[in-house]
Amino acid sequence: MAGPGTLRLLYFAWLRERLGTAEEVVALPEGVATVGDLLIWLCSRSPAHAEAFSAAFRVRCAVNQEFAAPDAPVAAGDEVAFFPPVTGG
Amino acid sequence: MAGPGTLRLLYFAWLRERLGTAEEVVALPEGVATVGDLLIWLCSRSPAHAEAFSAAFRVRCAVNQEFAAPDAPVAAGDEVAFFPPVTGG
Amino acid sequence: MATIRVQQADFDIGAELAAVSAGRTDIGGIGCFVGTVRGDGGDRAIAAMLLEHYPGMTERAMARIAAQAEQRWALLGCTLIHRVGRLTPGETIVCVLAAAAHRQAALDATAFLIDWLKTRAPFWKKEIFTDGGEVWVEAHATDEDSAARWDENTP
Amino acid sequence: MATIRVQQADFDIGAELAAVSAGRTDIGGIGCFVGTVRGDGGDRAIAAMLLEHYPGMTERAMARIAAQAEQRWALLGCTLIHRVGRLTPGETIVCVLAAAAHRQAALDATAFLIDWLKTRAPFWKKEIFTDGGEVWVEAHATDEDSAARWDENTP
Repeated sequence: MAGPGTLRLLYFAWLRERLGTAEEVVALPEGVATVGDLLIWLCSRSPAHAEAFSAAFRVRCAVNQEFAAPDAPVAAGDEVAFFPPVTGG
Repeated sequence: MAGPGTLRLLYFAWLRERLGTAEEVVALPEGVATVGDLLIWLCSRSPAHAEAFSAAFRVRCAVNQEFAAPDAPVAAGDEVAFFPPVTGG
Repeated sequence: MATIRVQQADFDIGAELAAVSAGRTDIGGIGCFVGTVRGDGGDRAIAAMLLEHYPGMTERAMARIAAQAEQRWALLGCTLIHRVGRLTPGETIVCVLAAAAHRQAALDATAFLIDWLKTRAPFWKKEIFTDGGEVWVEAHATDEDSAARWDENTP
Repeated sequence: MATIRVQQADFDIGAELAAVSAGRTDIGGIGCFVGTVRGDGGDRAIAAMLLEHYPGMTERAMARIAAQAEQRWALLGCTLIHRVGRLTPGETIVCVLAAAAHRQAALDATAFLIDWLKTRAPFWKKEIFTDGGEVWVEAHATDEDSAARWDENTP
């Protein structure tokens, strides 16, 4: 979990490689209440972000280590992870 | 395989126990050309045979170590095995 | 190509798995099923299970079952081991392994191998109870149903 | 109750099978699936597979998958082991075990465990080729289909 008023964002696999970072802590952006809101905000940060998050395969998300749909709520203190569809096994 | 003019008969599991024998060599009975013919002949040998071969579960048969239906041919020299439905594994 | 064994002795499943995949890099998945002796036969405690078989025909039937699986699923490895004689609760009775390039083939072939081994190979089980009684295990219609599904559906 | 492990090191499947059944006489069958690294990625030879995961969430997801299988099939034992890091062709990646009183439950639970592990636990694979190139493995729609069948059909 992140500190007060912030979100901990994690990126995995090719999403991590494209963004050039595995983890960052950001202040909870104004107006962001769901995963979908957060995705829109992330895409607005830079053309590289927009391209990474709209890549051929839909990006998946987990909030506090549970899979989350775009309408899942996010709040300050959450750990939010983005990653490609999983390919283990 | 049995010798000339004879059949080698094998019995397994409870069929072996009921008949009191695991194996015998018999002269090919006259008129016996199929597994079904052989079963009828076997049942005629004694009340114990008749009871064993008509037991609750249908007796299965193999001719020369291949599963065989009642209409499968038997001939002198064959090895014919009778047994209950299999229960391995 | 398949490994077929009928034996009284126990076996080492880890070693069998290693043998199937040794030196190969084309296998993506290995399915495995291990059957063991349970200690309860309804309401009577089981002291031992006696496994009888038909020497000669048994190996022939097992080889045929393995050959069919190898052909249907293009298996890269296949092992069938069945124990015979007196086995006690907790001991292994049977082991089947199927190796393939992809997981679904390995899993389907594993189910096929044990389904057919239970219904198309000449083995018979007798339960020996702790009270001294003994009963031949009866064949289950459900086993025959499980086996028959592989007749109709070719993968 | 289930054994859940995420590790770089290899594992001994025989020992895992023995651990599941140790001291028990209520198990009738154990199903097992072992996934291994293949050496061919289409037309390019694979030098290694790199397995990435999400520490914390991975164990949580695996525990949930195991708990669902234990409940659906009344399992008597369940083991999920997934390796991470750099693995070379022929090495094991993953192993699932499911022990039950009867064979069909063990086999069905085994298929369920690997289907869900492949689609509902946060692991990602990257293929590293002998020519120096590397490619993230893409998710297969067929894997999602295999996993989804367990949503609809309760055993």
